[in-house]
Amino acid sequence: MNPVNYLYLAALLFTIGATGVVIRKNAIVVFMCVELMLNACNLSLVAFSRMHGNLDGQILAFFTMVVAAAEVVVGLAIIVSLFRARHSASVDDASLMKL
Amino acid sequence: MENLIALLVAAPLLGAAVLLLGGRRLDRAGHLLGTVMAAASFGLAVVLFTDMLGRAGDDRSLHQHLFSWIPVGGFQADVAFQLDQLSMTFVLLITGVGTLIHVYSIGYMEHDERRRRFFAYLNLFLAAMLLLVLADNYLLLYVGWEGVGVASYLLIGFWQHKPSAATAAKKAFLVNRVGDVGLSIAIMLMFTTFGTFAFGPVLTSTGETSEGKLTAIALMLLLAACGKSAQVPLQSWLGDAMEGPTPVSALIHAATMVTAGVYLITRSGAIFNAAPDAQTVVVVVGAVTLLFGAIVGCAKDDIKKALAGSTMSQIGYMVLAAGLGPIGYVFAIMHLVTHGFFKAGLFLGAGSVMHGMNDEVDMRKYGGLRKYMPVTFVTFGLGYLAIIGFPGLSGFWSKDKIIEAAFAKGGAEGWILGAVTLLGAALTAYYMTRVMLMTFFGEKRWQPDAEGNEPHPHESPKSMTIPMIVLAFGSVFAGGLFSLGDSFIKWLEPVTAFEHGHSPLSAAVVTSATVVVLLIGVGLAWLQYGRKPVPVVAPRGSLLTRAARRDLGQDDFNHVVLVRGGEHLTRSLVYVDHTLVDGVVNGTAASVGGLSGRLRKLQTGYARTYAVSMFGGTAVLIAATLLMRAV
Amino acid sequence: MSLLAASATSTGEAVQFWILGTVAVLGALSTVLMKKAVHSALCLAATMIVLAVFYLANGAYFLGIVQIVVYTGAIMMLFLFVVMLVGVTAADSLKETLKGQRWLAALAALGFGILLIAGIGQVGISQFNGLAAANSGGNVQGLAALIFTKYVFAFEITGALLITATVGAMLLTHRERTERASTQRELAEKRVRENTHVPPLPAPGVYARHNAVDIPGLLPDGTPSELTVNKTLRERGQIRDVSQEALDDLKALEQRSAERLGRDREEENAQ
Amino acid sequence: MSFPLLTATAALPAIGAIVTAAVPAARSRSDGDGPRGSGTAKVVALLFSVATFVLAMTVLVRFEPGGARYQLTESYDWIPAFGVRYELGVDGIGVALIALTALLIPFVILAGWRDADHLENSSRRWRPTQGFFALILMVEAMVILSFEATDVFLFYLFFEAMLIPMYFLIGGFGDRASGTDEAQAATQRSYAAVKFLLYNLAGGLIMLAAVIGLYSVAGTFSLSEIAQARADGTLEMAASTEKWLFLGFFFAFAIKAPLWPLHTWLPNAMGEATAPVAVLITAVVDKVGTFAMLRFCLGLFPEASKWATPVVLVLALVSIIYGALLAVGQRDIKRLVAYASISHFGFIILGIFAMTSQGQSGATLYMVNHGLSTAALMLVAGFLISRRGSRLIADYGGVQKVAPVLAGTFLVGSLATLSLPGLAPFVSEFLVLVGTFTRYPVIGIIATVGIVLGALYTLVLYQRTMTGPVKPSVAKMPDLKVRELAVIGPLIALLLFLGVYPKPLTELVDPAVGHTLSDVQQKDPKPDVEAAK
Repeated sequence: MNPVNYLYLAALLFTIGATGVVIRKNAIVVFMCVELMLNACNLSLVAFSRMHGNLDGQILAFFTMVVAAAEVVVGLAIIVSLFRARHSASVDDASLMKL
Repeated sequence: MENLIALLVAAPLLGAAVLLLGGRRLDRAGHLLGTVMAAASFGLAVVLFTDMLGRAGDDRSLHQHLFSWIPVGGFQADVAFQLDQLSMTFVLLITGVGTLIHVYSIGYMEHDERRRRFFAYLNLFLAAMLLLVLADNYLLLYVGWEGVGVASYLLIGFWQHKPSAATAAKKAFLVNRVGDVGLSIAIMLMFTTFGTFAFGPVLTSTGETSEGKLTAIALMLLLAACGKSAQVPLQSWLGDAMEGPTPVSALIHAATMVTAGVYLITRSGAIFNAAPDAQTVVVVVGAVTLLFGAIVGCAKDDIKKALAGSTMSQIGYMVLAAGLGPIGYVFAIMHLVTHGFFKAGLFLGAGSVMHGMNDEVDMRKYGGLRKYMPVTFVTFGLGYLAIIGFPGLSGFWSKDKIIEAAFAKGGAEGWILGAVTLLGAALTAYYMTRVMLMTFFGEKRWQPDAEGNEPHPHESPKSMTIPMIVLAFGSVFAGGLFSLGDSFIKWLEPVTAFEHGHSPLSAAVVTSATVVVLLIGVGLAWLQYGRKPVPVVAPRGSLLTRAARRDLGQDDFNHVVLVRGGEHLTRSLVYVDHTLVDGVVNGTAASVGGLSGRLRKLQTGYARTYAVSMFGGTAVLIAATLLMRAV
Repeated sequence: MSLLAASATSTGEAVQFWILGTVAVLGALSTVLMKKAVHSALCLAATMIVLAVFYLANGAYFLGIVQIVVYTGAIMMLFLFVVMLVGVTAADSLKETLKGQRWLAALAALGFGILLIAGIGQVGISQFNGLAAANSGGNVQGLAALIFTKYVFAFEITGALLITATVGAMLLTHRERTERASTQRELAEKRVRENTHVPPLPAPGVYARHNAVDIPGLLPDGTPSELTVNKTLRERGQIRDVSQEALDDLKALEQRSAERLGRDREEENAQ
Repeated sequence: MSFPLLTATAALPAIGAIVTAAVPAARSRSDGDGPRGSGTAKVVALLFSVATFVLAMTVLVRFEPGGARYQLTESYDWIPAFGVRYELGVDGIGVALIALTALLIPFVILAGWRDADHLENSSRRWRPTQGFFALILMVEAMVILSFEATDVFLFYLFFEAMLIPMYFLIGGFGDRASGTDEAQAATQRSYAAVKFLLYNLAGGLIMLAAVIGLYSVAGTFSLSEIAQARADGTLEMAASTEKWLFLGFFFAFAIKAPLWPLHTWLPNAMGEATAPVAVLITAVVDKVGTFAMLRFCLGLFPEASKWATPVVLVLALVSIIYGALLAVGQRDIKRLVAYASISHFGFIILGIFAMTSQGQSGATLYMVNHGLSTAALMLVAGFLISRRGSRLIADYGGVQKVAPVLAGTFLVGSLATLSLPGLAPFVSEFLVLVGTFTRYPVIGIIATVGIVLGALYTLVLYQRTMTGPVKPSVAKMPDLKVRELAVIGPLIALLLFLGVYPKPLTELVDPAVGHTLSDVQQKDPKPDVEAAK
């Protein structure tokens, strides 16, 4: 097997994640799908690292994780405050660009 | 001596400024100040005149350069004065008659609360008129030209509370403006042709350019003259201008301002001499106006309007004479001066009559006034005799020369012009006799007005009668004085040039013909108005009479074509501006707005809609990248 | 290509890839398609663990462990935490409300996926280098050497990012209490002043079949009164509406009594 | 480095604006209905404007008409990355217009002394008086800087920036509505303000594109450097590029000026704004447009200017006639003056593009004189309107009977507007006509029709408002007050002085016009008589 298969897998997962972002209404699930997309990217980065034979790809994946962590923290906080204001976690309810 | 020239203008100008700025404090002394200023100007003119007489004929022209006015590149306009015999003649006429009319106005305007302002305007007029005749270039002349226009505007509309006066003032200014366009185009043409518009250089270098150019300049000058001198086709304002106080009519619309056109043509003689076609037009205009004014004058019942028609007609004589070239210039000016005397006298007489008749102007409500106001009657009568050309009086000398000159034009033209001038003389005799008979003879025809005030005709105060007497003297003797030894011709010849016309008829024949037509005219008038009583209500009259009462339809034409047409034009333009010009802009804005409204619907506000478009966009980007690689 | 280049991995890894890869895809699909957020979260966790294994298989030992500890352990727990906070049973319906969204999503997904995969396929890499050399001094040491030298700036900045994110999250969720909490007495006085609910709120389950806290009491006309249910339950939408059942029961009761009365009347008539 | 006089002249009103805006709103007076202590702000604004006038006069004195083309120059790097420099300098035209601006602003402030009063108590707005006068001073600063900038980018900046205070002046401060619905007036006002802003922004943005285009062609924004490059022959500008750039600049200036058919914003803006602000628009701000045509269109794109001349001349001619005809048809005093201004701007543009020394000197003089005459007419009209509370001509009649001084000054303003000889506008109008006539006789002759129409609309206005029987609604109208006389008296005096003795102005302007003409490589046509020799 060739490590390129990991890239195919990553592409597939990314697509699934992106589709999820688009079709789900629950903000938390949307967020999870975003995480899925990030993970798919990480997988491809790791695979690249292996294919190139150096660790830079892994470093990038590492940074992605850090950024993802920060993003999750802020994003979930937004979801919580949105829920408080609207009593709903549906992204479609927040369509007025104001609270 | 030449340094005094500016003072001629400055004195009345100062008077006007002081009177206008001085406010109510000057109300009591205002008229005296104004009169003194006019008199000062006259005194100065006399001083200059005596000085001028003391010098040789070709050394009489004085120049005074005050300052450079508009220096831009090759365009050099100076404020500079030129006093030669022609200007001198005018200066004396203007300041002399002007001062008399100032004196007259003291009495005439005595009960008007705005008398101070009246004198301010009169002074302003004198200053502008003097500027007009003293300027040494056309642009400065233009300043005076419009200046007298404004003064005339202010004075015609002096009783502004009367809508008719305000309208007449506006009309006079507007019609004059049309003429002014001619003057400004003429100046522009001179500038492009000669590079200057000062009298000296322009008038001496007419030989260096083509006749076509000169004809164009001359025609434009003629247009200006038509405006100011109420010649056909720009004559319509003069009749309405009689809305102004009578001294104004006497000074501006009889003696001085309206003759400015004649001055302009005479002054520009060199140009006209070199443009025979233009001269022909001048003669035609003069001849037509001569008859036009006379016919209108025959039909009017308003004493001032009848006199206005007469003025128009007499200026027609002058213009005609000026159009004849060197054989006529001198006589045009001579008639202008004598006319200044007798017409001012007639107007002042008319004013005196009105003064005694509660401002009634309809001659049909006069009658038999000779008993009530003898001084007025005598002075008016002398003026009357002068204007109809009674042998020996002023009008006879000047008018007779013009008729002679008209015949001397030569050829068929000469005969036609001669016939026209003779016809004009007959008409003059007719309508002036009519005025005379209706006013001073016959039975009294006045009745109490609606409020029961019956007019009590009385002689006017001294301040009014004295100027009338002085002018009557002028009417009687001026012409003879001028003709004595051809003194006037010799006086003006260095400026205007003079040639003796060779008339196909001898002078004696012309003179007797003149006397004959004069008698015919007087006789006809007497048959109609002297023999039988004058009806108080005007009869319907013949078609010509009715047309003449309506100024031969010219006002109707103006109204329908210019006023109505203009109103429609502006109204439709306002509509166009609002709907079309603005509409295009607003339409663009509206269509952009509409498009945005459609596009706005794409922006649902749902994050997922945006996400899907982003997703699709990424797909497109990838496709594009792949395609680029494939290519 | 360096000398270390290889063209295929071991068979064991291939087997592992195909089996776990299937699991990962299924997990991802379930994340998207599960109705309840909790289930989605669990499925995502499964996928992440599979990915961790793949990281290990690719020689990214440190990342593999971090994936399990930080991602699956911490971040996914955070997700669950929020899911619990927002409401476990607040299931969002899978019914699509935006017109054409599904079709567009499907089109975009298909286009995107196919193009991406086609793109990868087009590159056609047949050889790879392997990490043997890079990992020779130990994966963690290798990473550390890079992080603290070449990427030290980025690393420092991530620190700032994390701090900012923490502060941001606090700001977003923290609610300052700007006034003293009202005492019970004050609340009671306020109710009297405003003349709303002067007596205590009605209790749940009144006139209903049950008196459980999540069943609203019925109003005289048989409709449920939401006031009777605890606010928290109300906001979570966890009200069991029994009004219809109750009305049906009432109807049945009336029916039965009518029948009985009718029978009695018939009996009387028969007599 | 000598004292930066030009910067100071522009900075003083800007500082004045800030100080005026900062004047605190004093407590209400005890009697309750007087305006809250806004008098200080007025005095401060007036003092600053007068001080600016003094500085402008210093500029005028220090400027040597026969000297270098741009004088009193200042130059600093500003954004070196794009070669933008803070470059100031004035030529004779600029000096004349700066003097005009600095002269008019004190009168505008004095005339608008009570324009914001009615907003003080009746509205929730924040310190309207301070705002009104601060905005006026701000406009002054921007306009002066536009006249001074010799860097194209710098000019563009101020050209656009002056829109902001103007927008608020038009939209925020209207006549005190009496009889008409205040809400409706506010709607019309904001419509006018938005229209003004959109028109001018549209022009400005197109000009920005042209400015950037110019930079990409010339590599610099500096006028002097571009002129140097052109003189050295190192400036490579294709003919088509030049035409496009010219159009971009000209479009913006034609809107500002305004030239038919881009004029429709002006009547709205002038109609809705108070009279002093209307004066500010037409006498000061719009002058930047015509000034910029002279300095930038002709100076930067000489060939394209010549290429466009026939079209521009025809448009100017249409403006003259069209503006005058529409003025005749107006029922609103201020709109009438606005259309009259459109006609006058037609004359200015005609003079500029006739490309003769008389035409361009006349156009420059026209800018100054039109400023004075329109200010005189419009401010008196404003005094009139403030007395009766109506802008409709039909609401007046017989005013001269009750307020003779007002009527008299109005008449002088009217006569100046119709270019009566003896008053300043005549000199400029005649020069423009002569300048046009020497090169384009037919256009010159048609333009003289404007003279007649000018008399028509001013005299009709005077007749309808001032003469005739006294209407009851104006029967108790007071005559001009001392403050109003202080505004109008000097203006009239200046109109008279410049009409009789315009030489100082022509001497100031002539060398600059000579430079512009040499930019476009045009010489005055020779008179026939000389040409023949």
